Amino acid sequence: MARITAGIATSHVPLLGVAADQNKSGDDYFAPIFSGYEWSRKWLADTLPDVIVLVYNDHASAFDMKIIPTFAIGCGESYAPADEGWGPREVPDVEGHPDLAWHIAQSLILDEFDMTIINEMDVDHGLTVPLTMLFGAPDKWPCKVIPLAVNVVTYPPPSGNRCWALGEAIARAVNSFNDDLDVQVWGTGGMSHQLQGPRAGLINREWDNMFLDGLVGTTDKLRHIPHIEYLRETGSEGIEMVMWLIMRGALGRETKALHRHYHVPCSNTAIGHMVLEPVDGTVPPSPTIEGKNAAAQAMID
Amino acid sequence: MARITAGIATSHVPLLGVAADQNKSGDDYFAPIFSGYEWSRKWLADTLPDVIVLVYNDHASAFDMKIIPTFAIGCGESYAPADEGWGPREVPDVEGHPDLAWHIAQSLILDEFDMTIINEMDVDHGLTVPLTMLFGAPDKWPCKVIPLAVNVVTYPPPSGNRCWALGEAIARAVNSFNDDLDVQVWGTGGMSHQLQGPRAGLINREWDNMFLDGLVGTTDKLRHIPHIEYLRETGSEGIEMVMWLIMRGALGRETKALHRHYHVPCSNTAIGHMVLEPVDGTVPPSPTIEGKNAAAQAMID
Amino acid sequence: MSDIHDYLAEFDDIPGTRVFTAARARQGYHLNQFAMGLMKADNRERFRADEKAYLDDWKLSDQAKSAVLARDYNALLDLGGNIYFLSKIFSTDGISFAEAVSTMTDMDFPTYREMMNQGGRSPEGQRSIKEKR
Amino acid sequence: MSDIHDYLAEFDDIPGTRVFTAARARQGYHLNQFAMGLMKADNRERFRADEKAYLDDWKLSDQAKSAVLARDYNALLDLGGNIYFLSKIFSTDGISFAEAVSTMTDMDFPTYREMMNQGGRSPEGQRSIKEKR
Ligand SMILES: [Fe+3]
Ligand SMILES: [Fe+3]
Repeated sequence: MARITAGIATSHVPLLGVAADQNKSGDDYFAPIFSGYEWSRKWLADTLPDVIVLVYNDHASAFDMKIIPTFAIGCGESYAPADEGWGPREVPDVEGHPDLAWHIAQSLILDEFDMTIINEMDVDHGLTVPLTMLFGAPDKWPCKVIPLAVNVVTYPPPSGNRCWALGEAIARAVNSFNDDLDVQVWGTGGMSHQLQGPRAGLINREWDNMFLDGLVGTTDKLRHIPHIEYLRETGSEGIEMVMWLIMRGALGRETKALHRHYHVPCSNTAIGHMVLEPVDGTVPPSPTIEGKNAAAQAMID
Repeated sequence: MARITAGIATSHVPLLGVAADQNKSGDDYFAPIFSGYEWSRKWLADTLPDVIVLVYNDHASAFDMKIIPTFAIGCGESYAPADEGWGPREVPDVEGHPDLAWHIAQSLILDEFDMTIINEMDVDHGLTVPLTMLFGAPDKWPCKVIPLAVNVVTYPPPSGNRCWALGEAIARAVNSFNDDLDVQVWGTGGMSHQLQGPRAGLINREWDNMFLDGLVGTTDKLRHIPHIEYLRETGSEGIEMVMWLIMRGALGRETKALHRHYHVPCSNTAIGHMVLEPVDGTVPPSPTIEGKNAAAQAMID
Repeated sequence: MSDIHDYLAEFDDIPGTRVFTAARARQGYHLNQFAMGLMKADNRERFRADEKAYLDDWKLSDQAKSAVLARDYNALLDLGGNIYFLSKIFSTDGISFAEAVSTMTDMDFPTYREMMNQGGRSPEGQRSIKEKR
Repeated sequence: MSDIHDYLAEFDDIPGTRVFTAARARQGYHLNQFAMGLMKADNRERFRADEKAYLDDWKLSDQAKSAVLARDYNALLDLGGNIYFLSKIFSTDGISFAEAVSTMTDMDFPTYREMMNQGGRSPEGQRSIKEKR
């Protein structure tokens, strides 16, 4: 059976991809950022999962204004890095895990999540920068990746509560997969940042750290934070943090923090990074009819 | 304020489009089908809504295997008839209602429906045949249409329960729209049909009529029918009937049937058609935090 | 187990029916994308002009190509084809949905049509293989 | 009323911020689609070669065209531009996200960069116009 072994949260600032690709990660500006990932890289070398469910948002790369899915799950074989306006990053293609991805997609729909299934798309910095931060620059990414793209660009994005519940449903799906796989869930984006208008550059160190605190232990208070609070407190792009709640939801009732890193600034953004382990990975059972088929059967018989 | 004034259910067999376009609706084969829509056409002339939320499924026309949205709502200005392999039908373009469509889309996401927003697409027989059946062949469709495309092709489609709940959320959204608009919700597809394999041609008159009965009154038993029952009882394409439950959910606690029509066959399919009126249009309040913002506010203050 | 596995397992119990599950969608991916291509008039022209050459432009197995050439729709379903995608082929051929569908049954088209006119195929005995109902 | 209207109304209370709502998405549809086009190397070439001519290929108002030519990002936001779409313009120009963003504030780039190095803009007084907090 598959199992969720850990969760990782990380910002996905495009400049970090540039810094890594141009070997600048040791520069004065970048060293304090990259050094906060050293522990995680070593830890990952020992606890490498088979598959990462990588929650990120597309930044007007795979999806334009013609189609805006709230939750899109990549069920394809592989994904090429997107050309975001300066040519694609020279990083390896991302290999998918269609078996697990389709299993999760199907399970989520039975659990009444209205998923969009994607079989072909390019992936942008939202997905490739986290891989770079945690794995460096290998010839081939060391594990398979299931992209889970969340709309956090056009309002409204999904609520924090919906994201947390999606995480719980992902955990149920992973737990019911028959192959023996270690699965990590990564939540990316954030922390404080505002990339637009006269208020650009807003950083809220205190709120960001309150959010990091809230990922640990048995509390689920973060799931109830309304969008307006992210906007007021953390800048217009801080809303990306709802994606971390999918990761947190997937870890179950109680978590432990293995590693924590916070740094300001990276370009316009506060960098946050955390490695979490489930202590009690229990998630609620599916409340739906189709999701627990035995009950559905009972209704027909 | 906008309001839901009625619901219409109808099959959307492509052959009916062909028959209408070739002026064969009076033929021996088609007359018994078309005559069942006469009452509705007259009734509609007197009760023409401003907007129809038209629930249908795309039959591999706008969406191919690259992207499969569970629930996609059209927020665009207009939609052209799709070329389904024999050239586009010569019917008018469908005019959208972007104001109401975006209002519904945004409201549904706050209500934790994971909608995909569509701004540009072609619409196939699933959407244009119902317009033909109810409006004939005007130079211009007499009202605006908001397409709501449901995946019922790749398994799993959304559950009946999820569809019903989506209808309720659509009703809440319509009720909170500030302009004075009459809105109908149409559920299309079905009834019994199987278009594939040695079991093709299956028709279950008894089950179909049980389903028609279940749309009327205060019962909500239809929402609990699992997919497997549609498949066993009504053929592999009978699953389209889950889309009728979106219409039914939108009509609220109690409905009255104004008109009912059932005929076998049309091509491979049983034709069902019903006109429903809300008697008690009450729907449950939104259970979400973002969907009832006052509560969300209270949490921050 | 009480989850997607059970949900999917039941589909195998329906006589003469291939439910279009993920497994089938994956198997038939390129076949369905090929069929979808026939929505464009240009592609229909090219397909009609030289079916074999047109098929060679798509990532299809020889088996799939032969089944398309033979219009063997049951074989195409077995290869992961979905009927709404495949319908672009019979639209291109200019035959009706009912005629195309009849080729998948054990009847010829007139017999199938007559069955439909008489009320269609009865669900009796067609619901479940295991339960013989 | 306790619904989408309230939800959206609060966004107007945030100082110096345009939240990318449906209203903005609709207003800026073609502007954002134009910017998205710059993800293709060919289009970037054509845009660089003759910006005006390239802009004429898109359904843009004269106002939007002028704002693109002037790289007036606040004006582009007011016209419904979204920053992730607009970022394809500054990628094409080869300027950094931070520099482009600084042009929307009342600071020049070195001052903005220095503010970021000192911990960024404080949220104090930036949360709510009405509540002055
Ligand atoms: Fe981002
Ligand atoms: Fe249909």
